Amino acid sequence: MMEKKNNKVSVICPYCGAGCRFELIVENGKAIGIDYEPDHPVALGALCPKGNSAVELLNHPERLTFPIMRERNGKTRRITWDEALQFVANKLRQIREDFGPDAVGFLASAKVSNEENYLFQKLARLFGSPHVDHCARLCHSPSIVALSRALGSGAMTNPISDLENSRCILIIGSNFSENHPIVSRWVLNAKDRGAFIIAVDPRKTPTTEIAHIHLMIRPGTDGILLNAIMAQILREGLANYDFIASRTEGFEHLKDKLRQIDIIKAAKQVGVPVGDIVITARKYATSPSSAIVYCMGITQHRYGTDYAASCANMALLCGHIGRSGAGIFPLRGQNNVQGASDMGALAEFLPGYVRTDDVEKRQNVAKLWGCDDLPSGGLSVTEIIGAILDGKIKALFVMGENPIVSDPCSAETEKALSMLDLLVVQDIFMTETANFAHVVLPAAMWAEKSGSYTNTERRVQWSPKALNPPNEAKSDLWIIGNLGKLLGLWEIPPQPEDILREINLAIPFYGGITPERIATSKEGLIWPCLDENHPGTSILYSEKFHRENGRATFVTSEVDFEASISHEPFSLITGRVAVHYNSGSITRKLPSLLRYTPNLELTIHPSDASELGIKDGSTVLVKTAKGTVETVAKVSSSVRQGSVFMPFHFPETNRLTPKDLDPIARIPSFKDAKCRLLRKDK
Amino acid sequence: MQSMASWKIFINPERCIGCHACEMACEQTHGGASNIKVQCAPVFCRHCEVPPCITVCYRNAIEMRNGKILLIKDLCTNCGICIFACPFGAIMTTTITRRIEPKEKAHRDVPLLSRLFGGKIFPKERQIVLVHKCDGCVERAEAGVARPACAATCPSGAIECKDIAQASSSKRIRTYEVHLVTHLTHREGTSL
Amino acid sequence: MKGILIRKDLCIGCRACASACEHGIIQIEETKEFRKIIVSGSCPDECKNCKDVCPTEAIIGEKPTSPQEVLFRLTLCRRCGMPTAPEPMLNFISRRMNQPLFELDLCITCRQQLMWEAIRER
Amino acid sequence: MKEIFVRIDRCVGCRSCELACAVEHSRSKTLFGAITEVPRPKKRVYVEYIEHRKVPFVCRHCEDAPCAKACRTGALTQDPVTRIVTHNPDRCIGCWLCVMTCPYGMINREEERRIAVKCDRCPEREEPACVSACPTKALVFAEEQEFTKLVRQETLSKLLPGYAS
Repeated sequence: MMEKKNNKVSVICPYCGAGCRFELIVENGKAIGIDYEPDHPVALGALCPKGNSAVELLNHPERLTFPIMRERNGKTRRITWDEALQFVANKLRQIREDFGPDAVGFLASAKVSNEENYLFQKLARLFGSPHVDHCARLCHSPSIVALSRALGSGAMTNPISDLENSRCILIIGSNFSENHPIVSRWVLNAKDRGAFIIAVDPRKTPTTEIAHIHLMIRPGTDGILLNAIMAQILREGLANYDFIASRTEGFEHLKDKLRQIDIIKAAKQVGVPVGDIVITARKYATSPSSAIVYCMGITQHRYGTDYAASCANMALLCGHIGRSGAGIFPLRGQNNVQGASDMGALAEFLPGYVRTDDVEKRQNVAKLWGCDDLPSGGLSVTEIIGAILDGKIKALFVMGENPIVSDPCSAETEKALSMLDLLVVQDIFMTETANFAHVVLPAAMWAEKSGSYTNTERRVQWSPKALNPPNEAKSDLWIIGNLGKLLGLWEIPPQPEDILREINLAIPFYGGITPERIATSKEGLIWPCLDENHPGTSILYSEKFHRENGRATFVTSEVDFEASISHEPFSLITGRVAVHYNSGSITRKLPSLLRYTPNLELTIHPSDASELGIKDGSTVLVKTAKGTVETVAKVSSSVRQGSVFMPFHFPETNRLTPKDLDPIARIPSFKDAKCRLLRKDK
Repeated sequence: MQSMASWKIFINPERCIGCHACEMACEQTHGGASNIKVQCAPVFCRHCEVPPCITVCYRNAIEMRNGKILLIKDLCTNCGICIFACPFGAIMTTTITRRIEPKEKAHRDVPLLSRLFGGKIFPKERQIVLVHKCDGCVERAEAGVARPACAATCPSGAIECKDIAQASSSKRIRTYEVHLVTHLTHREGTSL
Repeated sequence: MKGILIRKDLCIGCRACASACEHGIIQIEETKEFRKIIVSGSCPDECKNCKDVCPTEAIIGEKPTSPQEVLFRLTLCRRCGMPTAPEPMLNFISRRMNQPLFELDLCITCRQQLMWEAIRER
Repeated sequence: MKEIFVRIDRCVGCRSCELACAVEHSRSKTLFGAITEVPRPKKRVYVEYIEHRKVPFVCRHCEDAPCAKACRTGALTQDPVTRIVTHNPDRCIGCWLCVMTCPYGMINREEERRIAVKCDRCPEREEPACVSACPTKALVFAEEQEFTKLVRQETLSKLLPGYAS
């Protein structure tokens, strides 16, 4: 593996949001191995199992290599690029004439580069359709809404490596040992230095094993727990009153609400001993610098936005923000979900988090793009599926997404996709969604095109092109650029560097992240980076918050969280596994990863299992309002009594999940699913 | 630079998160067969300084070269005796199938079928159980990369390269900093 | 055409000869409790790969009467009951190690689990 | 059972305990004999200089010693009654599992024989060598109750003058 004549190209890992970097060893146009970069700030060169499978992914035999057209009768035939793009352009123009521009939906992707997402949402909005969204809706849209309202921006406040300096780390709703493995290094370093680690998770996971105390809460009671902890902090007078006085507002409202909370009752509802809540409150409040690390366990709920807001409230209450080791760490799932949200590939946001209903700022962006106004009132991913079913949306352009597996209630999604007049899917594999597509466009992978990616700690890194895509596959930028040309939106398809310069103009906090600065540097720049010689800011809010008056605000939710507890037979928790990635459309195709978790398993508590007569390995029928799935049972005490766990990397899981949305962030409440179990005797 | 012998591949077992990244990295660096098996922490050759596997190997196919225990492929007969001499089960096996070039004289009598096929069939391939073990990434070390692939890729820092004495003293210092400091301040009444 | 004969008293049931025999004449079949070394057919005169590799020189160059089988009962692991290795092989190991340092009748997976189990009862 | 207790604030960092320990574990058991011996005798007690403080570390002979449990070849065995962990050099294969699992870093390496060395609490001596060598009585070899009584008396002697005046 160590021959001298091949060349090593330093690329970003295409999987999770950590943004690790490694060297891809390329020999005459083919990836043959990887090497590690011990001086990269994110993870000192470490890679998780998924990162190590990069070569196998690049050389995968089943990759899409030429455009495919599906006829009316379902037969598919190979077509050329001109034919494909021409057909899509004509069909889109024709649908726009017949039903108007907002009859077309656009799904961007959190796995493509910033430039491609920027151009994609620009194409959609110049075409006239307000419906641009991507899967950040399904993961951290509550964080974007809640944190930007409370603090001014929805991103992580400190870099991941800064967790090493925390003296107390509260991990709530995150299983980073499996989903962001490199985070565990920094948390373990903190633990070695004497930090106190608290884990809140309805399941026992490798992450909760790191913690000193594990609050095994009843699923869906995160909000009650957070309020109880804050109430205890207030009752013991451990809040940081001068921080509250000098840098926040709206504290009175929260104080009155927290006064009424009876911590004993709350502990009973949450299902953890009161002592643990008191210890958590004291340790978090009294430690010199505390961090809150959270992920899907907080956001994918009916009240996800309120739970995320409670995390912000808790940090503000004790002043644990804006310092080394103190901050809020929402861990993003995909390698460029932070970048895609920054680029405005969201229904209610234009690039730089300009709200689409803010007419005055919207017109500035329109002026930049050379038109007078831009559409607003776009629908989110799940609402688009609903609109298709009502016949309002006729065409859908999907880039690098697999809604059938990642969206809730797949039966509805399948029905909707089959009703469309035009479904275009641009992906690297023939995914479940691509099977329904009229036109399938082969895309290049991350290492076969150059572009910038923003990881979860707001670090924008450039990933150069290491090798050419397999025969006819093209980079997403080439596809969108040429489609836009055919639609008459711009003359020449732009290069990544030109788009990045346009991004520097359009988004103030990307102002200084120019191609010249990041193309050669391995660490990249952490936004906000306002101009050419701005070094980037690794820790946010050290002086003031990104709000008009520079003060953060407490967001008190009027919602009665008790209502969210329901005592139906089983609560179904969906989540991730170390070796698989999101919809699994990539990792399920890689034998070196599939062998560790080959098939879907339902984890059930031993006493529930014996009650239903289920043994290890027996087949089980899982029933919810949305569907029924048959799977294999695994008996383990890693779940609470009365709850079961299923990883969502397999197509069956999201057949079961409910569709009711969080009212504000419109995120489906994956984690509030309820189900019934039946033993299926052979 | 301390001698290579004292530079050990050091495992902090309580840091292992069971993610199998080391197995995958080892597999890629050694052409498809991983020398690591993750149980509740990674298991691979400890490169012992008084190795039982060397004493057991009747063909001296296992050799200690500057701190690393290496299995010499062309001397090794894949007999599998050393596998049961290793107290940790760190010597591993992979079953491969290898083609047989038909030689005119060599044949296999198969009693059952002897009447039907005149008693001779010529098998096309055969199963071999290959014996392999961790070589401390000697190839990487010679190419100037100090750390073995598993230590380089381990996301949680469970596998590291440390000198024994340095590892022990860092543990002592950490014990002091984490546990003894608070004890001391109470006894003396001084706050550090 | 001469064949080979495995002396049952000397053979310890390792896999050296099966791996060395390029013509596939020596095959090994393994079940949960038995390992069977099957010698069938005759091999070219000049080939003596198996004789070179055999740790106990148990292979001699005489014409066997009929296809030969050597059967070994596999000792079962003390901790989990899975098969480990033939009895003579374990004796060969303890002989060469003058006094056994540890229990030989543990299978590989158990040894690996016991390596770290002292610290982490996961 | 008698244990070695450490009064950290009394340690002046003179390292005579380390010297005494090495001499005790040499063949000649005399300082001048020990210097010329091969294998060079190794200390089992360690004084660390951290910030401005000197801290002596002695093996605690833990109740369920992780090192004894981790040792796969029976080199480190714990006496069920006295709880003392002793090391048998012939069985040690130098795999260093004990070094990795000991939370306090009390096991060291002897280069010549490439085996582990650790404190065995001087079985032949009535009082361990390091305790008798310590000039400031930072190391105390006593029963638990005796030591806690000693601590009470010491604290009382500090409090009394203030109280009496």
